[in-house]
Amino acid sequence: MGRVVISEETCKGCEACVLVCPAKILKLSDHLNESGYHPVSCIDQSKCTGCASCFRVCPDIVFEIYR
Amino acid sequence: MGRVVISEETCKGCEACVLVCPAKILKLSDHLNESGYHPVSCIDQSKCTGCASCFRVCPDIVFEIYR
Amino acid sequence: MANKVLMKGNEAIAEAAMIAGCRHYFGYPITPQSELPAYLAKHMPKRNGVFLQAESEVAAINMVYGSGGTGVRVMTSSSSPGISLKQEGISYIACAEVPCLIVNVVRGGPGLGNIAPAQCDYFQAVKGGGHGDYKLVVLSPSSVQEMADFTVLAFDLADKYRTPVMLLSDGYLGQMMEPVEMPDASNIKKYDKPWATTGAVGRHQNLISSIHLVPEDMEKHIHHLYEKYAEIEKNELIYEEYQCADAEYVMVAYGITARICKTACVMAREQGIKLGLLRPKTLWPFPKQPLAKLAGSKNVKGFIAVELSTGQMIEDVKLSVNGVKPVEFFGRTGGVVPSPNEVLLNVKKLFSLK
Amino acid sequence: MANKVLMKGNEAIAEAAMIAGCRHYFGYPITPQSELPAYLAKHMPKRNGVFLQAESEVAAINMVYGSGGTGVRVMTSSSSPGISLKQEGISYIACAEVPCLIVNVVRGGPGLGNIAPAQCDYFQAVKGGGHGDYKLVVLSPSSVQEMADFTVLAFDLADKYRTPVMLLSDGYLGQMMEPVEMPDASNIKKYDKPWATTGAVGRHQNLISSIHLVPEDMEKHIHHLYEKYAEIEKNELIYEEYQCADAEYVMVAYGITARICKTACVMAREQGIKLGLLRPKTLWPFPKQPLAKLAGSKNVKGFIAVELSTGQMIEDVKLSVNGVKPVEFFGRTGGVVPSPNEVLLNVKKLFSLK
Amino acid sequence: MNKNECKFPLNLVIAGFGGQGVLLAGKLIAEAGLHEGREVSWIPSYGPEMRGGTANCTVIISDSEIGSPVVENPDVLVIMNRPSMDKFLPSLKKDGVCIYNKSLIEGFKPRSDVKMVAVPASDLAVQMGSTKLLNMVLVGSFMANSKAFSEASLAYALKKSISAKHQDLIPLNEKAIDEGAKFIA
Amino acid sequence: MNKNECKFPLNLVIAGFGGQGVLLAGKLIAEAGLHEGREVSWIPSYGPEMRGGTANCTVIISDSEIGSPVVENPDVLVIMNRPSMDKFLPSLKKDGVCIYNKSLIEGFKPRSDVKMVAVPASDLAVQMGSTKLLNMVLVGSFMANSKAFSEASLAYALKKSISAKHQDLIPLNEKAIDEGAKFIA
Amino acid sequence: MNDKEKLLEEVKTMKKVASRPKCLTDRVFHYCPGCTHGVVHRLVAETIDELGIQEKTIGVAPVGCSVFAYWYFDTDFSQAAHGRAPAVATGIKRSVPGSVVFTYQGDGDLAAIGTAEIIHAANRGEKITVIFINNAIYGMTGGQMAPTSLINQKTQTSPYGRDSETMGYPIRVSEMLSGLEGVKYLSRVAVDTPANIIKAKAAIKKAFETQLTGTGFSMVEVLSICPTDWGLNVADSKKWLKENMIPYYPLQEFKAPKAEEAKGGE
Amino acid sequence: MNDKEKLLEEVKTMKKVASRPKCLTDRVFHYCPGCTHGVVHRLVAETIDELGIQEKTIGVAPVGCSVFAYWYFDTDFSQAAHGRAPAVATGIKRSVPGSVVFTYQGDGDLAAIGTAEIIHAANRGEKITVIFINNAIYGMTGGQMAPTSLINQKTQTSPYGRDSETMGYPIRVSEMLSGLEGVKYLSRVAVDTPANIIKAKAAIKKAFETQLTGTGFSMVEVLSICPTDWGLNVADSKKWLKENMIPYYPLQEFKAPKAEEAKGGE
Ligand SMILES: Cc1ncc(C[n+]2csc(CCOP(=O)(O)OP(=O)(O)O)c2C)c(N)n1
Ligand SMILES: Cc1ncc(C[n+]2csc(CCOP(=O)(O)OP(=O)(O)O)c2C)c(N)n1
Ligand code: SF4
Ligand code: SF4
Ligand code: SF4
Ligand code: SF4
Ligand code: SF4
Ligand code: SF4
Ligand SMILES: [Mg+2]
Ligand SMILES: [Mg+2]
Repeated sequence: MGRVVISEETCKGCEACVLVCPAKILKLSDHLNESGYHPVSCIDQSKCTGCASCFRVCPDIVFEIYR
Repeated sequence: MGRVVISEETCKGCEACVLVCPAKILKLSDHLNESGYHPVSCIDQSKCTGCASCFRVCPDIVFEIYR
Repeated sequence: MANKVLMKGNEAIAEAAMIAGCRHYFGYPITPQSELPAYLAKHMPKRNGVFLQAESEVAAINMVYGSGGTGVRVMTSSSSPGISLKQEGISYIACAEVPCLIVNVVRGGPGLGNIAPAQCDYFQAVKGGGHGDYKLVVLSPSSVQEMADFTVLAFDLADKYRTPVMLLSDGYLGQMMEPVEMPDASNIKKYDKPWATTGAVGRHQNLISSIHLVPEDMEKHIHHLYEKYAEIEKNELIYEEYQCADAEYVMVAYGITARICKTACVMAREQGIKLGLLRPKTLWPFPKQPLAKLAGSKNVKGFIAVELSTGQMIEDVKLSVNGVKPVEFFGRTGGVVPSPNEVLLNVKKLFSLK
Repeated sequence: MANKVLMKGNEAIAEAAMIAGCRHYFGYPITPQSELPAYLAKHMPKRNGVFLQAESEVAAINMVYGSGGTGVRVMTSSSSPGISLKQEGISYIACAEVPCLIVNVVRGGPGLGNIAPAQCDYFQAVKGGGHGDYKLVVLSPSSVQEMADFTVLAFDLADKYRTPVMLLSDGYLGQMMEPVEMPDASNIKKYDKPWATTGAVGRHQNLISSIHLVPEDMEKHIHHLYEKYAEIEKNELIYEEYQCADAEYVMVAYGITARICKTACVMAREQGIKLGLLRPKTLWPFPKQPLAKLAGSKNVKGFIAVELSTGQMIEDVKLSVNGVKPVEFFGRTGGVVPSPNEVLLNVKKLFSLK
Repeated sequence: MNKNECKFPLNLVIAGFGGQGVLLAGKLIAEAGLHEGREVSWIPSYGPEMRGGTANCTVIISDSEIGSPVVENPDVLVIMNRPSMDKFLPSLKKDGVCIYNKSLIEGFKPRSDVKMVAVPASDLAVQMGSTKLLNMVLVGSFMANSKAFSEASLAYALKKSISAKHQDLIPLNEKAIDEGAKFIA
Repeated sequence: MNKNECKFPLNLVIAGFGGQGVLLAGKLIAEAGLHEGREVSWIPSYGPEMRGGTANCTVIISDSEIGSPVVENPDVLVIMNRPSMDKFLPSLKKDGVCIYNKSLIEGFKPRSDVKMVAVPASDLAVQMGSTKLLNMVLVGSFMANSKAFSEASLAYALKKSISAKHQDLIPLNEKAIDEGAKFIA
Repeated sequence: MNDKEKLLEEVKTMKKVASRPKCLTDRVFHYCPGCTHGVVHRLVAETIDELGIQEKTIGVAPVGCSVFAYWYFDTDFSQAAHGRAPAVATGIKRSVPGSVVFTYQGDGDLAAIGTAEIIHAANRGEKITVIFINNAIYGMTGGQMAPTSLINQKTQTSPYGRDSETMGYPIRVSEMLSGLEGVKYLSRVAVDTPANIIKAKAAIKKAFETQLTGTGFSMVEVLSICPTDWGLNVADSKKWLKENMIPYYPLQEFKAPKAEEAKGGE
Repeated sequence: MNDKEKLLEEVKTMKKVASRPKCLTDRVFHYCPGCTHGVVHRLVAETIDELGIQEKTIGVAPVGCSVFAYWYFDTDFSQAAHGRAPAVATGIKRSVPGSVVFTYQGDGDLAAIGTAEIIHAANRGEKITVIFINNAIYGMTGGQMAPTSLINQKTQTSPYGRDSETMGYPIRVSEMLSGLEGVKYLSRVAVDTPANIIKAKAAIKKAFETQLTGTGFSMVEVLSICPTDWGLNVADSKKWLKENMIPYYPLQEFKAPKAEEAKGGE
């Protein structure tokens, strides 16, 4: 069981995390952040395994992972 | 059977040829050439095999070899 | 205007070089001149030319040395830090009398600095950034049209005098687009190069070299170079005077700055200030005589060197004016480019006009 | 004279550098300065210092950049072509304000040229051979004693102003032996370097850098550099006047040439010619004011720049004299060194004296 | 301006985000001007701004030789995003024209001594199928407002500036230009 | 010169083949001069000549500050081989002294306005066991002729200039100096 | 309480297993979306944290997209001229022998203009760590061919694809360096997948550890993506890396210090 | 008739089996007595003669003792800046594709300052031939340490012997280049004995032949002596080469073109 805390403002919407999340619970939001990107969001924290794959591939250290 | 023609004036007396001549017929002369070196001379052409070892090691292309 | 094409200054150089018969380019990427090699990378293969990205600027300038030594028209281009790396090679090229074109699209320096337009490599280009006694012919375009025209001129001078020529440009001239009419290929002059290292068929060795171990020989060779330079000074000076006939104050500016100054001149006249502009098109040879003449004129009360630097060309202006009239300076540096209005305000301030 | 030692100029620099506390040397072999690294290779290990032969001059100057950035006293040395290769690095060092000593034992150029004494790298040293707006402090010794003394001075100025200093010497000064009294180690001043990259213990990052991407920031930094340079010009100019008090003709010469000119002065006086000599010890800052003052004096009828080049320093002489009196030139180049008699003959010819 | 004839030289600054097609818009305008026999110059911002995600360019169309290609106080602004509005509006000449992308720019302080022309450019673009058409919409608005060149010249410029393999997009671009122009008319 | 006192400044050029110890000879003389509290300078030929197999150096010993270390017309020449004689004799000052290695130098045209001092230096050296002592012989002759410094000063210089591991050669060198001096006396 | 607040409440009782390394500043990376420079920065920063060497680390930034690396690492830093980082690092390490010095260099910087500097620093066995970002392109200057660009790769200066006949071959730097005796740790990794990133981290840590033992030179070559200049999105970039780069630049540990070689810490 | 005249009469009826190559000028080499630069010059000259390429050969001289190589070869020549001969040769060959271009470089020139140039010329597969004289020293400048100087070798700049800890290791250039794909012929030879000289000649000839086939880069590393700066006589120099250099720099043919790779003459 895990949780991801997402720092929306630093996300650049590159989708690297979306591609690797085994639980498929990450997707880009429709809204823009201040830098003009669609930030990622977690659509179902309860499915998060805390595997930290998202954290690993994220170039902008947007995630904090809890287990 | 061989013969070596030596161009005394270009010899620098380094003895490289003396060291390799299998017939041991090369030695430095006592006199100096114009550049101030003791040039090599062949003390017994009749023993020359024409092997060209002297020619090969001579850095100054002092020899011509005949067979 | 049918034959005018809108293009970037960097591209105009590249196209003009090919028209001038240049089929050999050696360079290393650097901003803000990247469009130049990019253009050649695309077009050289189509024209059976050689575009080679070297491993460094040092390698590039030495490839130019080798290539130019064979008699082909060859060029390289870079921007400030890259040109610094080429200084040893440039000194060799000047000494060995290898004709070639070196383009410097100057950016803000010293150090890594930035990529904004600047004119802070004037000393390096004109006084000799490399070691020893030598000169480069230095051409200073101030429009995209001149980027093309001076490229052709540069190749011609290089061959005519067997000497390296530098095109001293800046980030804005490299990046801006203007309509340009490409020079006519049929006007390109060809030069015999019996000295070139092309293989000694039916003759003895040709040698490209810059070593003269015996000082007296070296001095003789340097005197030969300087006689050539004297010829160039006599024959090849080009410059433009703008509203100088009745000018009381004369700005001296080159490249992009000269255009800003031109607009400042127009604005000054509107305010009743008799401001003129002398624009050197050749930075070496420098328009000494024309400036001395202006200095001697009754109208002229003073000069202002306007540069994108802390003041480099001003020394040549002062050497030309030789104390006859005051020479002032206005400049911005580090990549900052002043507006015409800012120039005019400063001219007025320097000479206490209102 | 018990504490005077007969040594070569190159060795005197090396020994004085160690006395000044320099324990880091990075360089690449080149004639005619080889005795300098050879001496340090021998002595640095004994004094726990670092002598490192780099793979090239380019690497060497960048090692100096890294090393000087940590706050240690560091130096490099080379001769003309090698100094050309260092131009990018020098520009970085000046911009990033890294204190260090760069020795140029000038030889005949351009190109590979030869290894005889010359002064043809003046422009490169004084105007800026690298790109961008910067200055080097340039010291010009003219004896083996001064090779030592100016080395110590160079390290002091470098640290005091956080700026690179060049010692501009020549083949003769490097190769000749004279008695020299080594500077006293106890007089060496030490400077705090809170900016140095030594590891951020109990503080945030220190940064050695030359990039300022925003033009306005870059300009600000350049202005900071030039304020420093203005300070140096105000405080650190040194020069020598020899028989100038009543001189009608003043030679301006530096380095080995100044000594030849001194003898020419003596010979001139014997012939009733009032010849004097102004010798800049700092080439940058240049003795503008002193020259201007001499130019203003009633006695003085003219100046002669005497150089081992085709004429480079003469421009600074002219800029100083500013047209008030004539400035002539006599020089030999390519490694040729004139005798005092030859100098005197030419002075007489230039001013039609007999 | 909104009059029948354009007064030259016309100094224009176009500014917006990096991806909004600022530089291409400027190039089209310059090409169109050139096609009518005028002197033109186009100078881009490059360097730090581009990395920062914003871009701008300066275009001059003139009847005579162009001096400074650098302009301190433009006659016309074409503004595509909010940061650019804040940066450039103060520089606009008194009585100048500011054409801007109303869809993305809100809550700024307009000037009363210039003419503010609000075009819902992004919205119009999206309606036409792609937010990327936004620059074309504004070029159309600029043309209609300034009358610096004819529609035909712009069409010519468009054909010239679009690479061979994208020529099929020309009709769509032309439509966007039309929409932008219509909005002014 | 051949008088009781040496007149300073004394300008000396020593020249010969590369292996003849030209530079060391000059260094000894400079050291000896320095030991007597005089100003001295030593300047070698370097560069093309050295590669060509010849070498020379200029030594000045003076009572006051030395200006030019480069000398056009020396007061004294010490010449070790024939090519150097041809090269340097013409430069010798009128009334100057030319000390030369008679063993190797023959058939040149002497000058009548200078003093020619012939020393069979190579022969003397070979007699003492090594042709390498030739430079010491000539240094001795120079000392005796010029009286530029005392024997003791030269001995001091010798000790200083010879590296630690060759100090055992000092007596032989001193002997060669003596021979050279005796030849003059 | 909104979702975010709820989440923050919830995680209070949980263990934080991954977060921003301590030695990184708060500054948002200037790199393009998806660019793996950011990933490698994090791995280096984690290593510095884990080894507890922040106060003695001195970084050397190159000229390349990572020219501003010093914005992110809160350690002393020197910004080097293009290609010269190994020389600058040598100068630093020789002057502050107790420090930990690393360079961070792109493939243009290290494998083109800086060829001599990297080879000789490696050959001298300089006690520094080099992080070598091989993205097969010149990122910063807008996508010119790098010495590591693959055959047929289209770039600004190889618009028809890299042709070995005129432009030579993609250069395998690690293979070339692996024969040098001064090199004590050398590895090639990739940062395309979580698994590879874990391996990359391990390699980077070993490289720094090698430096700490004082035995010699260490380097990690990191195969990276440049979506911007490759003209691909992140997914396609990673695919391209996997399908084209890894086959040509096989991932492997070329050299690692044997246990007995370590000289012990400093 | 004196002895010499008799000899000359005698040999008139004999076959001249070895003599000065035709493409060498009459000028006496400026090298020190015993220096093997002369031997290698002869081998290159013989190769040019035998291949009949004098009229299309363009040599590139380095900065080093062989800076005046052009005094001796009666072919076109370019004198390059220190280390840059491969770049100069690239410029020439790309401009006169039908020519045969060779560089002649010392170990300071090629393995120190010119590291980047040699590696990238090799990697590009430039169709040039490099003669690399490895004499483990900087000859021309009076005996400083070269990158190829051996451990413990005393030189002007390693007066206490080369110490790997501070000065790094003798660099094996051929081994380093052998992995590059552009390299088509590569061999290390020595010129200490008649037998080795025969092998050296064969290697040099193969290198030029490789160039003539137009397939890529060719180089021969020649282990040579420098009696002057080694401070040894010729006999001891050769002994030192054999006993110290060859073990560290083993003689071998690293690469030779396979028959099918040749593209045929030009
Ligand atoms: C001497 C010099 N030459 C060229 C440049 C221009 N330049 C800046 S970065 C760069 C290459 C960047 O590519 P790389 O090293 O691969 O790093 P990346 O941007 O891909 O991370 C170049 C050529 C420069 N700044 N200085
Ligand atoms: C840029 C530059 N740096 C240094 C030198 C000085 N230099 C001349 S030759 C040489 C090295 C010669 O050694 P090597 O290449 O091994 O050739 P060798 O003389 O041994 O044949 C050096 C350092 C120079 N001429 N130019
Ligand atoms: S920790 Fe794993 S499961 Fe949770 S969001 Fe990240 S990748 Fe998905
Ligand atoms: S990987 Fe990071 S930057 Fe990219 S979309 Fe996911 S959270 Fe955002
Ligand atoms: S050819 Fe052979 S035998 Fe005759 S002299 Fe030469 S080495 Fe001796
Ligand atoms: S090898 Fe040649 S130069 Fe040496 S001694 Fe023999 S003949 Fe003379
Ligand atoms: S250009 Fe490429 S390497 Fe540079 S930041 Fe963007 S994606 Fe990364
Ligand atoms: S110094 Fe050495 S390499 Fe140079 S010529 Fe003399 S022996 Fe040969
Ligand atoms: Mg890259
Ligand atoms: Mg060597």
